[in-house]
Amino acid sequence: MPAPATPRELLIVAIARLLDGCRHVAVGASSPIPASAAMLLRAQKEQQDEVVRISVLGSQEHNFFTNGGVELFDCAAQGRIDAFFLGGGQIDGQGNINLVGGGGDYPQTKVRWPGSFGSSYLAFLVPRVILFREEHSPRVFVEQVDFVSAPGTSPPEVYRPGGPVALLTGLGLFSFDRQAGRFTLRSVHPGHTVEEIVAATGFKFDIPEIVPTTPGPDAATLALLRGRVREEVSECYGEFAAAWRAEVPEVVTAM
Amino acid sequence: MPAPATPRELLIVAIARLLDGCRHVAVGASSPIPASAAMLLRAQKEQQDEVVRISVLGSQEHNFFTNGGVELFDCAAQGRIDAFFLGGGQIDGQGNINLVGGGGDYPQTKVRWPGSFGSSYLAFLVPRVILFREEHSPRVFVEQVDFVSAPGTSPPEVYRPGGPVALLTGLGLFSFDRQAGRFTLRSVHPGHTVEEIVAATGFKFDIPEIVPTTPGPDAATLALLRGRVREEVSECYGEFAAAWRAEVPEVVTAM
Amino acid sequence: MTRTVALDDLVRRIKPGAKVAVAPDYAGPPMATIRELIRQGTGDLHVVCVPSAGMVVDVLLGTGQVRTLETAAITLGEAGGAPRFQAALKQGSIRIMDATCPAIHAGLLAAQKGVPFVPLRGIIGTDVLANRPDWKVIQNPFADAEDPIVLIPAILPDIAIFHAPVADRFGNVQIGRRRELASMAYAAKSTLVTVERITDENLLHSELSAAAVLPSLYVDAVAVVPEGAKPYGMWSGEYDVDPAEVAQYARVARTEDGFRDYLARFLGATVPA
Amino acid sequence: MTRTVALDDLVRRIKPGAKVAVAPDYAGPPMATIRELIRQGTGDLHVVCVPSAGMVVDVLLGTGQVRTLETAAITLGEAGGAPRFQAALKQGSIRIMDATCPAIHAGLLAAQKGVPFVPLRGIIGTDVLANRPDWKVIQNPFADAEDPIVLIPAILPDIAIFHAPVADRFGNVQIGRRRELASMAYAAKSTLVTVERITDENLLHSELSAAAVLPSLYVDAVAVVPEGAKPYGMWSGEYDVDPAEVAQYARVARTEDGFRDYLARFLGATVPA
Repeated sequence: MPAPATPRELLIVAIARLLDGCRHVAVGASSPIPASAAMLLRAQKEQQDEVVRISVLGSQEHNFFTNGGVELFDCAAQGRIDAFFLGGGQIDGQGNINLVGGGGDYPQTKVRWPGSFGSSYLAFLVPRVILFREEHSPRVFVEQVDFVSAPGTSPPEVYRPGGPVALLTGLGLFSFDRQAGRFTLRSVHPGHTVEEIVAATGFKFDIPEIVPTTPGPDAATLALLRGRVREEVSECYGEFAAAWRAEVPEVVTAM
Repeated sequence: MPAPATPRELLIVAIARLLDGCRHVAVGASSPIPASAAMLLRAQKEQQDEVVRISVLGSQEHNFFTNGGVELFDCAAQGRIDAFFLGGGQIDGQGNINLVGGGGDYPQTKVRWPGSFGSSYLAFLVPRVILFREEHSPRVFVEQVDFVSAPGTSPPEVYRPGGPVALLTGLGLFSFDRQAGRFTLRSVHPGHTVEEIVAATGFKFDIPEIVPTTPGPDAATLALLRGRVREEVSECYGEFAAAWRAEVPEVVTAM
Repeated sequence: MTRTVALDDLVRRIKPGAKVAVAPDYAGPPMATIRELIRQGTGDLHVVCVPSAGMVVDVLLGTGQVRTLETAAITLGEAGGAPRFQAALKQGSIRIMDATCPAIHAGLLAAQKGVPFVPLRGIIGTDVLANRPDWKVIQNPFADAEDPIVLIPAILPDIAIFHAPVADRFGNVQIGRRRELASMAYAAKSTLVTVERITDENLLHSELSAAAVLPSLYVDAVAVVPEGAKPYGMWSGEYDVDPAEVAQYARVARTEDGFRDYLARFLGATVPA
Repeated sequence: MTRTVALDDLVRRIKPGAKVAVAPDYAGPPMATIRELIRQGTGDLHVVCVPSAGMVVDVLLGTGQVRTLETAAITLGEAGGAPRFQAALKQGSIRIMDATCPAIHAGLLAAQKGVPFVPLRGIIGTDVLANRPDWKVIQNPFADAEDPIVLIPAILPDIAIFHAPVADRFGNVQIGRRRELASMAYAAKSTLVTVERITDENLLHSELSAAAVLPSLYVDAVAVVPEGAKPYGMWSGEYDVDPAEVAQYARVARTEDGFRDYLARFLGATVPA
């Protein structure tokens, strides 16, 4: 029996599930978990003779662009990117994200984060934007962000083929309803509870009567993860792959 | 004594004079005489330690662009091109040129030429547009063009840093006044007369009291022309250079 | 996913009514693809020249398969005027959308950027503009004084076609500094490329060779057709333009009969394998 | 005409008050140029990050020589937040023009095209837009229904700076597929480049090497500064980023004193000839 899935492996598997059906997934710089998920999806689909393309920004190996940094954004506008990941120093219940700063009056905020990067654009154009933040706390998940880097929803007259579809945290998985502009809790990660999530979340969200536990990987998936995927990830994210190997050293042979 | 300047050599020298002061001259495809003039200017300025850059469209050797066909136009918009050449199936007295067609109703004109190419743009943006057409006849130089590929002048509210400054033909040289929108005859090529030009021109133009003969090249210029310039031209325009060599075979050593 | 296919399969991806962007004479004109397009009789095409064309489009015009032609020019260069282009206009058998080179580049750029339009200087006061009701003039919103500026709407080709020297097994295509080929591909829904040969080397593998590459992300199908640009030349040096052939075409295609004769030979011509 | 000059002469071309476009960490960040800029004390700068930056701009911010900062982000990546950027904002000592990556690319594109603006999708409803009174929202003139769209005005840098692996003796510079470097140069009045080395080969001579080149037409001066991007790496493989150095900077520069100490060492550091 292999070691059970670690929390990070669970996140990778949960994201891979959200990516099902995507042909081209783009991953930002310094995003090892989303990158691992995309690589898992690619490995899984290859077994069904389907091709998944992955662009990892900042990677030499997984960079299929030849037109400079703007190509990712052009590609998104052309409808050639199916999924992208966004995080935030703050995320609120309407799906707004804040990558700029909080507390006090902008621009002299108490906390300053790097800046909006491409979020103010990609959140509009990529069909499947997955919000991902491991830290699940009331300081991250607030009622209303202090600065909108990218809005969760837009009025109907605004051109917006894309937007957030889900929020994954270290505690659970939410879906996002773009019409209603609200999150619904879809599953709770093993070892956590709905109550814990409610307490750690600064915004209101919908809770169905039954909230299942986030399913972990089956044995075949786990084998792929700790074999080929971890190998591929190490090309882009050496330290991440090394830490992962330290946590669960064994490689399981796929059935 | 070298053979006297041929009519084409005279044209080359006349154009080189119009280009004096330019740092970057762009030349369209199939334009051996303008290209020769630009190369003459470059050779002359080199002797004064000044650098003239020449871009010959369609040339492999004299092509400094690496961003596709659009780069010439971007370059012009950035103010990086000082001079360009335009011709026309028709040219009228207001400096309008027609590269599309004449006679009958557009688009079913009696005569159809290739099309406007970049003229509708470059005529606005290049400071020194030189109109050049060897055939000097009433069918070319008309009172009013049948189709305006590029206008000679524009109303003051239209952004227009560039425009025509001169018209050179097989018979003479005109300057163009962008304020007045009129040509003035500046010189008549050797062996031709003002009366001949008036008769061959379908539009009205100003004639100063004294119209000099277009000056030919001095001995040093002629030596440069038949030496280095002809050599350089042959890289782009082999047939043109061969015909030139057949006409005046000798190479004169510069004094 | 890029597929390496036979030329006839590649061309079957072009459907009647398609808007097709065509590479210019100096950047790998898709002569082999056009030849097969004529063989297959795909009609009702909207051809966009990027930004001009020669024999490639003139031959297609002669077959009557073009409904609309959007171009900055059609010319046979030194060989003179394009005879079937001139004939089609005289007969009024095509809709012509006369443009100017940078406007075609601008329309493709708008498509690349996923925006409805881009602005372009110049053009105001031309009959090019007067005959393009699809172009608009607005007041520059950033200017205090009167400042009219033209807006060029996005050109959205269904298909982009060109001939290139090399593709790798992944569908990455070498385009050198002919970046209009990338622009066409970015703008088009689907890009079909013929190449001189396939290489085993991954063209994206080295940072320097990558600079000359259109990534397979934009390339839907590749067919190997040696000498696929002839009688035009390849910028990569495989062969030069054959001016005698272009001149002969220019001469014989002046008459409908002469064109028919030429076409029969042209279609019959087999391509060295 | 491109001149090959000493680094201090190159940097003297940047005048106080200049608008300076700076290459990002992944495309040859101009660390040597910034170091010399700090030495010369050129101040009152308007820095445009293309489209983001790290230590290169954070160090400059720490010296108080930046008046205005236009950027999509400032970050030290894995090493965490940019300390002098955060301090400058807290003190209100700079004017910040928060942007989003494609908007900076769009502004440079407008400059490249010589147009006052280009449109860009997205952005509507963000506080990025709310804090950029220089951006405008108009109704798309091509739409029948309501369709607001953002217009980004041209960004017109006086100077563009980056570090590249190689230039030739004519001033042609190898940029590989880092085409943002070309965009910066097209947009800027003047482009100043440091390189690892000068080659005798004409980089434009071969069609394939030409695809990786920014032509000298856009390059005003080149200075040879080996390791001119350190502690960042070069995409061309000469050296990798030194994460320990960036992390150390991130740590010590949290305090004004720590930054001063670091700066003294940074400025004292001599560059291998």
